[in-house]
Amino acid sequence: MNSNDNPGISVKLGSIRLKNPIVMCSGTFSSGIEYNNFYDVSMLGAITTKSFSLKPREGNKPPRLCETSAGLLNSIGLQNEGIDFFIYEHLPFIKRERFNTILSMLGSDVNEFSDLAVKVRNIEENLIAVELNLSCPNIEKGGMSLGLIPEEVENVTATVRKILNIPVIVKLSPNIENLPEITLRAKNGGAEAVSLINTVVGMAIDINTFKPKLGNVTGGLSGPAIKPIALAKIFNLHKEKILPIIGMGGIFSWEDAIEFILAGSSAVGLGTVNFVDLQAGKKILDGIIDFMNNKNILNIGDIIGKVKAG
Amino acid sequence: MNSNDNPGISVKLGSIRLKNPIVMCSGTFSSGIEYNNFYDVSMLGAITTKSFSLKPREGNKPPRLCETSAGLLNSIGLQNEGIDFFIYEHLPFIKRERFNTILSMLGSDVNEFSDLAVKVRNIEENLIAVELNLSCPNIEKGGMSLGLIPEEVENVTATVRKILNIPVIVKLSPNIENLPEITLRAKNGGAEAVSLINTVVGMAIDINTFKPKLGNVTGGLSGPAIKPIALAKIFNLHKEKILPIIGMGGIFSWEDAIEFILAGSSAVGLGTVNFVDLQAGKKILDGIIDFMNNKNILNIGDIIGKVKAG
Amino acid sequence: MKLIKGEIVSNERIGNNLYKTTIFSPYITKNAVPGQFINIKCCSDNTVDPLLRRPFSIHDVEYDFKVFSIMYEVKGNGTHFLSKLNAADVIDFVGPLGNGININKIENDDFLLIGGGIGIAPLYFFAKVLLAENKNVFFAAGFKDGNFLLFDKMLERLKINYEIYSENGMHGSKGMITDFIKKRIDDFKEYDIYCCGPVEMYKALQNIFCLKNIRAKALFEEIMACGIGVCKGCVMKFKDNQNGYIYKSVCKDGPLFDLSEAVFEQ
Amino acid sequence: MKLIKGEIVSNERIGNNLYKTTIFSPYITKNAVPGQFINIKCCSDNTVDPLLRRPFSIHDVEYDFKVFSIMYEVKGNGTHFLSKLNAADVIDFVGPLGNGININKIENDDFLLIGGGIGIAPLYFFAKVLLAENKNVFFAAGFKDGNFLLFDKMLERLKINYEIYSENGMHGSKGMITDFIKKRIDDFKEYDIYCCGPVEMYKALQNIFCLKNIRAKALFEEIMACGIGVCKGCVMKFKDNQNGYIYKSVCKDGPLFDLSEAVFEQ
Ligand SMILES: Cc1cc2nc3c(=O)[nH]c(=O)nc-3n(C[C@H](O)[C@H](O)[C@H](O)COP(=O)(O)OP(=O)(O)OC[C@H]3O[C@@H](n4cnc5c(N)ncnc54)[C@H](O)[C@@H]3O)c2cc1C
Ligand SMILES: Cc1cc2nc3c(=O)[nH]c(=O)nc-3n(C[C@H](O)[C@H](O)[C@H](O)COP(=O)(O)OP(=O)(O)OC[C@H]3O[C@@H](n4cnc5c(N)ncnc54)[C@H](O)[C@@H]3O)c2cc1C
Ligand SMILES: Cc1cc2nc3c(=O)[nH]c(=O)nc-3n(C[C@H](O)[C@H](O)[C@H](O)COP(=O)(O)O)c2cc1C
Ligand SMILES: Cc1cc2nc3c(=O)[nH]c(=O)nc-3n(C[C@H](O)[C@H](O)[C@H](O)COP(=O)(O)O)c2cc1C
Ligand code: FES
Ligand code: FES
Repeated sequence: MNSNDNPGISVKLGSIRLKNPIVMCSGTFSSGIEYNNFYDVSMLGAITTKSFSLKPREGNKPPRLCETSAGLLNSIGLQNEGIDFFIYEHLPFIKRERFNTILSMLGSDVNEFSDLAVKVRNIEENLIAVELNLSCPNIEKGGMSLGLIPEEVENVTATVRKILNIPVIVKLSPNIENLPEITLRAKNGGAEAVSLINTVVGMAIDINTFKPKLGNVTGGLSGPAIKPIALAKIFNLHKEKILPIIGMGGIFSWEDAIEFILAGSSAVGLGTVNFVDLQAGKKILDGIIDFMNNKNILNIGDIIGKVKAG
Repeated sequence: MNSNDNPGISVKLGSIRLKNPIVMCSGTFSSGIEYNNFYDVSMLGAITTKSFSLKPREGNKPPRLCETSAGLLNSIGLQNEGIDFFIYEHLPFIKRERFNTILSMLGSDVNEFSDLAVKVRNIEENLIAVELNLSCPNIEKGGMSLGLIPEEVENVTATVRKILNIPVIVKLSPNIENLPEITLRAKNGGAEAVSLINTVVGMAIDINTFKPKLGNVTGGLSGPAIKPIALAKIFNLHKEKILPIIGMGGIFSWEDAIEFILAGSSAVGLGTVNFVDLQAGKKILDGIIDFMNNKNILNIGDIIGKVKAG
Repeated sequence: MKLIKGEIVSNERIGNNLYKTTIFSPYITKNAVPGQFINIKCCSDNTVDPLLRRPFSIHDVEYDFKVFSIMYEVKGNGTHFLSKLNAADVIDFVGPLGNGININKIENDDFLLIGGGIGIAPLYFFAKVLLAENKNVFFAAGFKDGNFLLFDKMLERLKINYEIYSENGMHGSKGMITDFIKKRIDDFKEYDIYCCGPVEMYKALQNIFCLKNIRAKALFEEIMACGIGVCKGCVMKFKDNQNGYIYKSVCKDGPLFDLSEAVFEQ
Repeated sequence: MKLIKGEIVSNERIGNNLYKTTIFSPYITKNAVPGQFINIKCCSDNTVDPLLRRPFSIHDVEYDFKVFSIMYEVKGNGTHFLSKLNAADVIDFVGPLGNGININKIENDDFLLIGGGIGIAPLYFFAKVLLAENKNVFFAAGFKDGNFLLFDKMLERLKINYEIYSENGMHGSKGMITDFIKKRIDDFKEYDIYCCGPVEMYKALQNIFCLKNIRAKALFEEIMACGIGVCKGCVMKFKDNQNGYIYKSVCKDGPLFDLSEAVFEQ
């Protein structure tokens, strides 16, 4: 059952090789240090850090969370202590414990991404890849808005790609129509994979106070509620065969993870589930391995995108 | 508690006047006849019929339903017996029982909409309005695809508008980005209101058979799962002040209905809830009236769009 | 059909993951006919898991006590919820739904009921009602294993002829009930036949009956949303002279259909 | 902090919608300090309503029996689920979480605890631990009505001084506990003060303490997702010399903060 002994569970996304397809989503696992209290998180295929910007960001006005039916609305607004904090406070721990880390980068324009990349270059040997967050619905500048403009996606990706020697992943939003076009641009810019989906724009209102339940008015919806939406987006994008996909959005069980793989995900991202099941990564990995054993699937790669549709 | 005695609960959407804001969504209430077994559905503000096309449509291959976390995926594919069936089989009952009916019309192009409108003209005095379904994600031609093209929306709306003497409502999809533009086109074409949202594209996969759980592969997601998404779409569109909105998407309780009204819905559409609570229309109406009494709201119109945001 | 809040009289575990829930309802006992079902809300108020109601066949009716029962296997959250209910709890259901049989129109005297697994649940109600009309009923049932052992007693109490097969031999004879039917089919040629079971059983029976030109009726299942013919979500494909095939709603046009007309894909 | 499956020892209804659940856990009893909380999964396996865990303060610890308890009001689906659990049921929780107090660092001898409504739940644990250290503790509590009547007995068993007010006079004296504090504030000037209650109470206390330049600590609540400082969802605004204000996580930086530093908007 130890995944390290199981080559059939490793996956490749472009030049990115993960020892297993379990990836922790950005913003829901910090850098993995807290969760290491609950299981050895170095067993995970990769941990995507929360999105770090050049300077610290204070994030949005609270309240920042609101539970909806089978969903979670958040408007964190990418509060983070800045890239230097990651480098000096988190990285030593990560190196010692050998976490497989994907660093999520956030910039408000191509210049910030470029400056960030210059800093990251010094530590890139400790990272599997970087992920460019071009899809957060919770901030005004950068993030989402950059991700809407095909040229910007290509431009930002190419800029980061030139500075770094490690693979680049682009995180995409479900709130746009032209996913294939954006993915193609990411590919042209040199990205080796895309992460899909970020949260879906949503809202909730307190009927007693007439105020939005989130300080930022709207927020991003995650959790089981969005799972069918994520699957459809991934299925449709996978058909285009542009780039490998790290699929995410509402995965709560190993069964969900298999659905995402069948729909076309080369790796699966766990987000909100970590809040509910603090050992989700381990449990879902075990579940996938058991499933493969029961179904005589020797290589997880054999079932990526193998949904029988049409 | 009888809504007919309560003028404060009536709403106006352009020239459409409803005695209360409860509207049944298309496709989830048929023409109201079955539900009349469970309560007097003539009490409802309006019943939107299932979408009728010129000729009968057989709909999509089963399975057509799949439950997801707090959501329902459907790929009915607009099975219907054709407009003549409505006119000869449903209308006599509707007239006798005095249902407040909005007829949902479905065409694959402007010509079918035009032919449909010609037939509807003969019975229009029995209808409050017609609703043009330009947003079904479950069919290849017409529906959704027409609703994506701004010119087509204006063209179809104007065509139907010219033939009929009753108000026209356009039903919009959440799966597009440019809702304000489409709404403006609907207005230019002569629409007096929009219905928002239709179902969100989604998918589910059976991990034992590797087959999609819906015969049509993808389907439309409805129910509580999509409520936050619907609220955000309605809130954002209402800000533009283009046309009044019939808000729908996951309303399951009177509290939900109030949220939709605060976000900017002049009337609220009940869909999936009818399957679970067969008297939902009556209960939600009662709940809204009690809320108004408790909060001393004399006129429901006073709180439309009154969320305190920004 | 009505929306009903019915009190649970008893909830018994009668096998592994197998339950029988008995509910007080004068309306159902008065109106329900064999083949009909009820659609139950399987979660507490203000919760949405599971979101939709769950359909269950009427399994038995005790007219004297104005109670009826359902028999079910625990599969997921809905049936799990039901299995945890206690006497005096109240459940919210709609019924009776679907077509079922019209006793008054039944002319034949001999009946063969063929049940597979939990499919015996509705057929038991058929048997009881037919016997009350002094019909001759033969019950053929097939199971995987011994989980339905109690069923023999139920049939013996009805005093009818029956034959039981199970795949592993733990219950009745070892083998498939469809093989029994195939072998003995000529004895039942003049019988009215009603079946309820899994799709694989129906495919086998279609073959057997087709060769002998025998007509049979079968109870079908589909995932349902409204349960009252509104949403067109529960359709199945049936042969149709005009268009080759037609989609019919299991909840309203069925769940009882001519077995020969059902089209099973793959 | 650990992920724990703990067995319920008892689940008592102690008022209208008010419950006390006692759980066996050597780990919690050994490690928890007053002010800390646990984060409980409030639904069955494979269900998602409610989706997130629910945080509850540690209310009492009985070291001899290795059990601890939480006291809570039923508000929604999560607390409803808890209230229906029985002895021997197992719950899944994470804890102890948050900062709480560090007993070893406490130097003062006199303590004032001010609780509003369910806010008394964590303060009771404070009282018990402080008494064990031979401190002098005064408990001031305010309620809406008589729903917490049992609390007098609990305090009497601790043999400490206390004062209780209720808005409708059903419990203790009639009036607001904040008015009592205001009147008597000079008596407590040298005390260490801990408060737990609703925001309105905190606003009133901030005014009272500010005028007298008294420092107090308070336990805060925010909706939580992770409960372990990862998501930055549970932040509150606090005064900060550098930037004017700063967002701190209630789950990790708190839930115990300086009351004077909290910024309440509107
Ligand atoms: C007319 C009719 C009568 C029925 N009578 C009985 C009966 O008497 N006894 C009995 O045990 N079962 C009966 N069923 C099946 C029963 O409805 C399902 O087992 C039940 O809905 C499962 O719900 P769940 O939440 O426990 O499981 P879920 O978690 O919803 O599903 C478990 C499995 O059951 C399947 N399923 C879900 N809903 C249905 C459905 N409506 N029909 C068929 N399969 C479904 C799912 O696809 C899945 O494979 C009947 C179904 C129909 C349509
Ligand atoms: C650190 C901490 C300690 C707490 N200790 C206790 C305790 O000892 N006893 C007790 O009765 N309650 C305590 N609470 C509050 C308790 O967590 C909520 O009452 C509970 O989460 C409500 O869950 P529900 O599903 O029943 O209600 P819901 O349906 O989720 O909500 C009902 C109401 O409670 C509010 N609410 C939901 N979650 C929280 C939350 N995390 N914090 C504050 N309000 C919330 C909602 O906004 C809503 O107004 C504590 C909260 C925190 C943050
Ligand atoms: C509290 C929270 C914070 C998040 N922060 C980030 C972030 O900093 N960067 C990012 O790219 N995505 C962020 N996300 C999005 C997740 O990485 C993920 O794409 C999304 O939640 C869908 O997956 P899930 O449903 O499994 O949570 C955040 C999500 C949540 C719930
Ligand atoms: C089974 C089903 C059938 C539907 N059929 C139609 C239809 O014929 N025409 C239409 O405009 N919308 C149709 N809809 C969409 C609903 O009218 C509504 O917009 C959507 O379900 C969101 O509301 P809800 O979450 O309350 O169900 C259908 C929805 C469902 C669930
Ligand atoms: S379940 Fe809706 S038509 Fe049968
Ligand atoms: S709840 Fe996640 S940081 Fe506090």
